Amino acid sequence: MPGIRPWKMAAGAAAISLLVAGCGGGDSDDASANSNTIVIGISEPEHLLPTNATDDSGSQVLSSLFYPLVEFNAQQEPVEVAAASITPDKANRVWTIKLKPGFTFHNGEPVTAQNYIDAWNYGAYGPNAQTGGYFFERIDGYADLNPLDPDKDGPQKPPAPKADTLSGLEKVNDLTFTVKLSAPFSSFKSVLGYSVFHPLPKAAFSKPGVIAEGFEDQIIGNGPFKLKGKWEHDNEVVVEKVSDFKGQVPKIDGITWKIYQDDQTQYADLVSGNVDVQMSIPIEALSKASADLGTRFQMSENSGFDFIGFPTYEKDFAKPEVRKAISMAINREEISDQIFLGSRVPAKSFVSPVVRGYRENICGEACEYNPKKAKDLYDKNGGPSEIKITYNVDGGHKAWVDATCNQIKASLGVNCTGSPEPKFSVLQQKARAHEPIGLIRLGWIMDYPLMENYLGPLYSTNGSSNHYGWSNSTFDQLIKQGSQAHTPQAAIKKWQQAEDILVQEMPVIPLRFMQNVYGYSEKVQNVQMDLFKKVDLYEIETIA
Amino acid sequence: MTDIKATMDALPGLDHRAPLLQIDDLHVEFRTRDGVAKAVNGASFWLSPGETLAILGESGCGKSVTAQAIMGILESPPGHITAGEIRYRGVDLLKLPEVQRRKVRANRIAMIFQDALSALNPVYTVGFQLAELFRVHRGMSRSDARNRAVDLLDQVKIPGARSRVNDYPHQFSGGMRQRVMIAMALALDPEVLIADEPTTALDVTVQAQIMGLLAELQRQRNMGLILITHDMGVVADVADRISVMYAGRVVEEAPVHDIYARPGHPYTRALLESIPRLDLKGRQLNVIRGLPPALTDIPRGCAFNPRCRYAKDPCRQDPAPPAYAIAPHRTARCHFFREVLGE
Amino acid sequence: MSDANLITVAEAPDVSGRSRSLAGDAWADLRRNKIFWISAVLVVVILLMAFVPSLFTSADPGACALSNKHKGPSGGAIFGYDFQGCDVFARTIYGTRASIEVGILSTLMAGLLGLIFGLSAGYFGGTTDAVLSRVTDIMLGVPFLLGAVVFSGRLSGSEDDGVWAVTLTLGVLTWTSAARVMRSSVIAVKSQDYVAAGRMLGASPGRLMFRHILPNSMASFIVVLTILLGTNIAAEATLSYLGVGLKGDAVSWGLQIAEAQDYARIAAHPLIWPSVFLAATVLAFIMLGDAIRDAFDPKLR
Amino acid sequence: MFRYIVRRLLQMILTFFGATFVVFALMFANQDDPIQALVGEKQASDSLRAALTERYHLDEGFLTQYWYYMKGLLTGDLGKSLTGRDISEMLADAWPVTIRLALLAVLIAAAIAVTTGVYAGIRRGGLFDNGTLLMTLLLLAMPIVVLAPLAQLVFAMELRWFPATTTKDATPYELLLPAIVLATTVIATQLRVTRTSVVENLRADYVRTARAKGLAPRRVTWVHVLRNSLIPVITLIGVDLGVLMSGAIVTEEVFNIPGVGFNLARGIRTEDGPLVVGFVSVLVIIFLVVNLAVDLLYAALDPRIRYE
Repeated sequence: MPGIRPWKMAAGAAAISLLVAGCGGGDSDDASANSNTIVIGISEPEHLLPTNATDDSGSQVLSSLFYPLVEFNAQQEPVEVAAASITPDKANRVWTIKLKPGFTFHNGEPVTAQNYIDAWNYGAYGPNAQTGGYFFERIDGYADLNPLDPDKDGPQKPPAPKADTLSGLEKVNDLTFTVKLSAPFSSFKSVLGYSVFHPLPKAAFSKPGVIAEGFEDQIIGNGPFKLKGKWEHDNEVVVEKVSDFKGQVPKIDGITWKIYQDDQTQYADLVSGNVDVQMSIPIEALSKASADLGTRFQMSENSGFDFIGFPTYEKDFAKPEVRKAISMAINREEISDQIFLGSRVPAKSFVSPVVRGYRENICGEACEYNPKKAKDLYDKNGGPSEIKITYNVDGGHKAWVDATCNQIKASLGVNCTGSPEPKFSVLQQKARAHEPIGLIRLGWIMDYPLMENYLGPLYSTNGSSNHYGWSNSTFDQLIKQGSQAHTPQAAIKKWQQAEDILVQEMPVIPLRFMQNVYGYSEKVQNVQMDLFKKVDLYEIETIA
Repeated sequence: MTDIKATMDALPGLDHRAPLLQIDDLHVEFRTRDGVAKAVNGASFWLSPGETLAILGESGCGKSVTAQAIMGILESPPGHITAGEIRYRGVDLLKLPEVQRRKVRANRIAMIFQDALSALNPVYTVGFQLAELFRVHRGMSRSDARNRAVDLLDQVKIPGARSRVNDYPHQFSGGMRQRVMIAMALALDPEVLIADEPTTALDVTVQAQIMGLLAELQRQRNMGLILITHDMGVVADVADRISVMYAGRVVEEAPVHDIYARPGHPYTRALLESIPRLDLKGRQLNVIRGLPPALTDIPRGCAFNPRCRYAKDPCRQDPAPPAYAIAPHRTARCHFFREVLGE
Repeated sequence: MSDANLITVAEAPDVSGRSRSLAGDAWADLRRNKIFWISAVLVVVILLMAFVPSLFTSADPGACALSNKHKGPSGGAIFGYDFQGCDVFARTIYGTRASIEVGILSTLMAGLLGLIFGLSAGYFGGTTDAVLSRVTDIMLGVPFLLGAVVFSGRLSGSEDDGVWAVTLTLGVLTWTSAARVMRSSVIAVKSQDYVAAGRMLGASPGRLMFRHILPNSMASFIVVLTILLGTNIAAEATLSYLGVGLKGDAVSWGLQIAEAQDYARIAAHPLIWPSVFLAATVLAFIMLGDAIRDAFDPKLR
Repeated sequence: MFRYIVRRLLQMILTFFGATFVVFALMFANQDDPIQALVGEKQASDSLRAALTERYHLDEGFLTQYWYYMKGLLTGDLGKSLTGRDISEMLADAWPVTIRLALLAVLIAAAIAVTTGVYAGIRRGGLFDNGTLLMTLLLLAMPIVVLAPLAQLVFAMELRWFPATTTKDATPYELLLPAIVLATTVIATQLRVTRTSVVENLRADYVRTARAKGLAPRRVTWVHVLRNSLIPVITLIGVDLGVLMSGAIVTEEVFNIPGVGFNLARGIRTEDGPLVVGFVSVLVIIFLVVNLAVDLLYAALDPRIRYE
């Protein structure tokens, strides 16, 4: 072989591979360039099967593909949409749901009561491991589908479920079914607004109780838009208008849900006009957002709530006075202004302003910034000399935790450090194991617009997100009484009494209420976002 | 080939009647962080066609530097030619632009290096390295150049040249490698061949073969050969004339037989006396006292004076001794050459 | 050649006539090298900043007030304030220590591991080489992120600032490149004549390895290590970005840079200053490494 | 040669199992609560926990889990990720764009590093040499978490030379900016090694010979010196190719490229063992094949090396 050849061969091979690489990429279709369709940025949905899609992105995409039973009006009261009527019996225990006639799935199947029953049974059945399964827990028979693990995380496996369908669901006729709850609940209609309660067509099931292979990637709904092609994972989900939709008809012809991995990246595309709506603009971009977007940069309220939980099981934080003192050491307004640039609102209550029954500034003095009083109270009650706030780094909490710590340091003269954990699950696990991780950064977004959806999961003894171990039997009692009250008004009374206990006890420090911070391109108008962080797909329109 | 030689004659000032190669008062110094090392301090000699001139001296006396200066491959920096002339057929090579200088190399003046293994590029076949000359200088096609390479290997008597042309340097034995070097040097029919210690790295029998080959090829082509060596045995056999260098100067220049019979410089004398001889077997060998001087610090006057048994006051004073013409075609730079010759 | 006088004139090896030791030579060389002095002074200043930060600033790096957010330079804070309203100059000075500790220690660790693996693999060859090279391959196959998350997560105690965890993590994850370079240099050097000569003279394997092979294999190795020093100081920032870096109220250039990067469009100064210090440090160490290598490498003289 | 390749392939199999074992062990060690990671910040219900634990053998010991995985792997079944997607399908989605990105980055890096490295080596100690040293150091000192967003900010958002983001169907032009960013992470080392190697080779005797042959300096450098100097650089480039494929995590995230790095990062974040091990397995195979290719190329570049 002549001396020079191998090297030339190598160079040639490299050049060829580059050429091949060059041929690999095609241009993305430019169909949306001047048509009546828009691009909305989302994250990769975890799932698109309604009972498994509990993340923001998944339920946002579902809102285009499905038509819900109820939606909420400006007063956060549920209003029938796909349902003709939803009526309880006297005891608020058996609810009768009548569907509007004439609706079909995208594959032409008519929407019937059975479609709801099948979908809900599938979602509630424990072995199907649907992340939204817990929404069905109020329905009679849920316990039989989800036997409890007798020894929690121990070696014993939970017994097999006794049933595979919810005994509380009963079909009356093709357009009517009843839901029997295991306990009376006057506000059940509000719960039905969540995306897990969407129906599934017969085509979804390969046999009863089994979802067909590949259905999720080509999901079929009953909504104003249908899937165009397949769900292209990590890339996009394209939907187009259903031609003869019976319900409210959107003004746009289609949506490309473009999947982003990072908010800052998405913002770069929003500014460059590659995406029409960004639903959450990252705080790092906020100070330039007005300049970049002008009036196309908007905020509106949503249900998010930031707070810090105390490890009330630790002696250092056992006294409510110490907890109040720390709360008073924090200047909420300054953090809202400087860190969040006004995109979050100081919180001085324990439930979000978006739910009925919210009372402004219920927390009173304990949530007012008063460093002098805070220090007196703190010193008098022997607060610890070291405070640690643990947070998960994957959620972008470092900036405000550090700022909060700096304020506590300055106000109380104690040392305060922010302690990062890589993931929320680690933080949660350490909290549950009562490891000494100090104060815990927490947050909550409601599933349905009721006070109870904050008070129950966050503060009651067995609350699913009570990670900090506070327990008060009077409080638990009041929550239960509220849920079983005959009217929503009566329920709110009880729940407000419960909130009063929180004010005295301060098991957590309310910090901020979140807002939708969104922006849109020059191509669209009438962009509105609701409490569930979703874009209103019926109002949005393109500018011709 | 002749037509190419003809275009080469376009060298400005080329005069076929002028001496083949003439070096005049060449000065080379190395400017390093440790100071200026004066490697060559006024070397002068000439070379005629068909003649073999041996340049003799210890390591560091400036032989190789002189050779590299003639070739124009002195590493610069740190090497600088500060004065002197190198005339090839009347053309001062030092004044030529680099592009023309490059055409002189290998075409008119070629060089053989001491260690053929490191002097050949390890990652190319010898065929490639030979053919490269024809391709670059003659613009030959790949296959023509290769055929010429095979011819050359044949000429230097490498067995199985046609297959060995595709071998890499490390696949040859030491002697064969040196033959490849010779082939490379002769490829473009140069008129001057500089061989820098061509046989030092080889064992004795191979040395003789290589020297024989060189002599044979020189005769065939009527080349001028400059043989750089510190081996007086080699010199005696093949050289016509000898230039002895010490500390960057030619201290004695003479036809080979004269020098062996009657050295005219104490250094030459000392070199000869340090050779063990059969007829003097049993006597103590005369070794030269001391070490050659540091080139950064050459003694005043005659550079050899600290080691010289003839040295007297004038030897320690500047200027250095001039080249005394002690016989026709014979010079020595020693104030006391008569005493030296007389002994 | 009738009289066969083939014995040659005695060769004198040392042209210059000096006869100092290698270290002496190197020092003589370094003393005259401007680059050496510049980088050495820089390194000394950096080390002073790392271990006696109070020499440079009297400000408290932990005293931050949001009201100063992104303010420009003023009286005490000559570099201005960062996003949290902290004094950028004070934080940059105090950040030196963690950055330098992480950088130097992790590079030393990677260097040591690389040296042991590379030298043994290259020197012994055969099965040893195969086994060690396979181990290196396996290590290279582990994604940096996974290794970082796992090692840092497991190594860090909950109380300390995480310097040791970060150091060990970076050391364990970065030695492979040093090992590979060392191995190939050793293989190249091993076949050189002087090693064969040493072996024939009966030098022990240890002597061969450390007196003959190692010094002659160091050039590329040192280059890789000096670069590693720079990347490791910077990698600390990446680990912090992933949430497995330094913890608590630790101050480091990496943390500063990672944090300021988000606001580069609004205020560049909190990003620029620690970056300048980081670049200057890396530059100083690389120049110092180059100068020392050049001084000790006889081939370059 | 043939025997050498066979032996290397056998060693590759061992390495492959070693690497998957190590990664599996690391994932196992890192597993806190994958189910919670899947659910997010709300509490996972008991029945969900039980069902997922059963489905993914999460309550089994490490060796049992590894055995299940290997069994699947050997029958060509890479399994499903914890989110229920087929891992083989995810691999098919993610690999092409990452391979194109990494190749482009390596080519950019090698082209720049070799040309600049050679010139810096020739003009050792000169302005060009020191200038490139300074430039590479500045790049070196910039963590990729800073460099990638800054590049996007400056070149995409402000100057608009490149698109700010791309997709998995990106054209080479769209991949150019991320590839350049990625290349900067390896350019410094490649350049320095090239430079050192060139400096050493320029002193070699064969360079003197080449000059004595009357060759132009350009030919001496690019034909004689370069090929000798490339030998250590090629090894480095081979390693870098592997590093770039797994190391593109930040770059892929910033430029929205749903490739291997992104999937790996997500898998690690969500403690998705099967996903991570699946991706790493392929990564290791590619890495080993590239290494073998590099070693063979090594022999082609340096005839003194013979494999048997």
